[in-house]
Amino acid sequence: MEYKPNKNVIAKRIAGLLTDGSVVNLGIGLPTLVGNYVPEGVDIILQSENGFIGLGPVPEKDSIDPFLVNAGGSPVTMIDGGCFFDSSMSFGIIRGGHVDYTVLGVLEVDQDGNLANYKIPGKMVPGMGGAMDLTVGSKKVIAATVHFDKKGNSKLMKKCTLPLTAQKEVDILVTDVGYFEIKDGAFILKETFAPYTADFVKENTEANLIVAEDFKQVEIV
Amino acid sequence: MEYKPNKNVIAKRIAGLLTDGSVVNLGIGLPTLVGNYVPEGVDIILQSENGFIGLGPVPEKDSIDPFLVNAGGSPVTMIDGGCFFDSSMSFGIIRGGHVDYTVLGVLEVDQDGNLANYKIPGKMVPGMGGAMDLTVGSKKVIAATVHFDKKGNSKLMKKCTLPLTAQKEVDILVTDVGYFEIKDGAFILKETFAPYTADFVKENTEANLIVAEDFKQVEIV
Amino acid sequence: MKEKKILTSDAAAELVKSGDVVMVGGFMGCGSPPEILSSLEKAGTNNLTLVCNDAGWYMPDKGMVNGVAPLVLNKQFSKAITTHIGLNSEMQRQMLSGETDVQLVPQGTLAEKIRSAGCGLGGFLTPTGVGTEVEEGKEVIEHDGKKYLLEYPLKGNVALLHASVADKAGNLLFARSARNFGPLMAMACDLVIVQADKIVEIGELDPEAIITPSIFVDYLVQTVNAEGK
Amino acid sequence: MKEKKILTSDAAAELVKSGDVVMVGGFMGCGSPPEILSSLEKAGTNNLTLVCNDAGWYMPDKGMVNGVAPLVLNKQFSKAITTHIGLNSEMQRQMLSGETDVQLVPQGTLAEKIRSAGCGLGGFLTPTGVGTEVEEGKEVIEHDGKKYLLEYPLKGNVALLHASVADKAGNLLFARSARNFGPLMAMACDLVIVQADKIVEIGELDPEAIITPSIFVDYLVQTVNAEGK
Repeated sequence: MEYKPNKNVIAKRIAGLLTDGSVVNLGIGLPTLVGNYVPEGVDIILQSENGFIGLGPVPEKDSIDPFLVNAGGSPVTMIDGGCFFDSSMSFGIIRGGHVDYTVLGVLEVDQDGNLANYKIPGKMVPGMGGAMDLTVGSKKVIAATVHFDKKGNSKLMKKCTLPLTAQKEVDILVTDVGYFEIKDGAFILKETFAPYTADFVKENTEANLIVAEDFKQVEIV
Repeated sequence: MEYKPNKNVIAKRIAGLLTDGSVVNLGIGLPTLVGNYVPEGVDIILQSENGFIGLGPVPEKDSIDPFLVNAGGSPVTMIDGGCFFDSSMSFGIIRGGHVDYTVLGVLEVDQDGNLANYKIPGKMVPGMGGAMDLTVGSKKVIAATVHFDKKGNSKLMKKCTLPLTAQKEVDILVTDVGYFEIKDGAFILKETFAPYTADFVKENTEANLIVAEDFKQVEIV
Repeated sequence: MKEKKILTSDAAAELVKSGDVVMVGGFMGCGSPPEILSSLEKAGTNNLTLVCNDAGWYMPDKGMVNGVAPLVLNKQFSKAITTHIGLNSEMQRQMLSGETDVQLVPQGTLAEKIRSAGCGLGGFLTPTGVGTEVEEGKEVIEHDGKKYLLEYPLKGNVALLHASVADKAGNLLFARSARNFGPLMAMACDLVIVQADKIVEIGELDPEAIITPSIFVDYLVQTVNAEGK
Repeated sequence: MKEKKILTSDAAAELVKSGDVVMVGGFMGCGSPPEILSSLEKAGTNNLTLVCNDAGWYMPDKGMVNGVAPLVLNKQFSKAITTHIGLNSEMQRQMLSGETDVQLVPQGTLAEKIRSAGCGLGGFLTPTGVGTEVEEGKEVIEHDGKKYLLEYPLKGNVALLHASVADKAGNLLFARSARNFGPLMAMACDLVIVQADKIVEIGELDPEAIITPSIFVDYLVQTVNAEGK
């Protein structure tokens, strides 16, 4: 079976996990794509950790507001019913468990739910920004990543090697191969995305892997 | 020399201590009177711990706003430039040292600057309200009391006997007899109010008392 | 953005269960939700723990009865965590007689305990109460030569609040000094019910002026008899 | 209420002294005061400690340079306490080479450290950072079966902020997401200087909508070239 990275599959599946009325924080990069695939009839509220809820779509070029940016510093809009607040309130919302889902990009994630996504010692030192608070504080943490790194190694690790963003906080991992819950020291395979199969995942995983009783292969369109 | 209680003398002298532009919190009761005597040309900002700065005078009967009350629950007004906030901000202001003067009523005050003003065990249990935070957090704490209790005992004590509101926080004591600084375990007599003399204070004080080098008798009109 | 359900005050009061920790906004009644409290009095739900700045006014000789005072008279609280009960003689009586377990907390500490719970903090260090009875049983931590008490968060099951204006999503504005503990309690309770004097469409409120974001609010109650303007 | 003095941005920048801890509002430049920062760059004051969410944008190939980035290039900071420097390659270089002592702090923790200082708290317990490098050298306190780091307050000498509107007393409004760290820094610094795009008379702002009370503000600077609306 040939593997082809596909970020949109990841974004689409994650979008399907978000419940109606939930408060969601989407990280910069891949997680941002999730916003494009939220199913009709599901009304989510996007939180932006730089200080507001009600994040809306990217503005037209001629209506950019220099004072309304997302946590990546890019111009955005606000939907009706949104509101602004300061950073202590923003992280009060995050740390206080008032964000239902946070979707984060990943450098490493392991079978214990540990996450590393902010630092490669001596090489990349951007800083953790809001990622540590988001990972610790959100009700459900969803990690999003392509299934294999550039060398072809599975991203499902036994143990993270990079400095951690947070300890044992990741609940769900969605790759372009499958959807996993992380529980009791194992990746629980809930779905593969056609054409990938459970066997394909097993063959390519060294970490603890359990195929869920209700496992199914699904088609992501 | 005969003693006659006079609350207005206390309020007048305290009003004269407040510097132009300072932020002031006046406790309920006697301290509230201070607001009536602020000299012309001195512009103070009154903080009300239930959630605003810019406390203004008592409203006319026909313009009472049921949602604008002071920390005693009585209707007040707001001056231009005032603003409202929640209780965590209000006590952030207080605890953070952003109130320059707090004026508090007193059950007991001693030579170490200890203050008791919220409780008489088994008898009076109203609760401390904001008094503990105000005493601990304000830059200068001014205690206001008539000089003698109903039994004729001086209110200048060696050691408080009632449960403390705060430890070693009172900077200034103003009675209807004189104005004292509290420092290094003693009441420093700065002024007496005519007709009272330094000798009168000495004769009536058991606590450590020092007459300041720049002591003077003044007339409070 | 989704709309919040609008309940009658009676239906709202039914959501409060015996044994609940109930946070009630307001400062001497200013900012307490009179109609929800009146319904809760009627419902008679008891064994509640009250968290409120004070116990309201209860000075019947002066005709002053407001805030949570009627529920105190009705003996619906078995416990109260509050800063001041000086204007409610019945609460004082219940405390002194041991009928109600009243815990008195400095006002700034109470505000911060509630905020801490809402903000996911595990506690905070405050200089308030050091060297007083408030210190008893608490950990004292010294830092930079100054002593602080370690205070822990305080969560609630239900918050009962009063807003001047809500939009249908649940964003809130509060009237003048009626704001006090409302925005903090909204963050710290599982269920947040707000009596609003005015309910407007989503999008009508200035997003820079909103005090409590909609995500904290579960139910709205439209005030029937607005007492203020 | 007294009016605050209005300074030119050059005069404001002169109030910043070598060695100062300078808190700069803004998130990737949004909410930083461009004209005060430009004057401070011109003044060249150095050996400063920067406290800011980030180091601004410095991507010269894309023409993106904003926030505190020009001062980083100018090597005015010997130390920086910040959450993210990923958009400023020069700051990363200075950190990796050891030229600048950069301390990276989780964003919620930085916000809370500043608020703690402003609010007179001695610190707070946060779950953020437990089991990570952030934990190193910190006290871990367990409560109710959960681990927390004890974090201490962070004070500054000067805050440099950007407001959309100020009244002459110093009450502030902030534009949309430009609010971020501004209201917190205003509480935590000895000297607070605010570049305001618009300055109005005392009494013109709605007292329920004011974000930062006048009592925190020392000086105003009137924006000369407003970039927003």
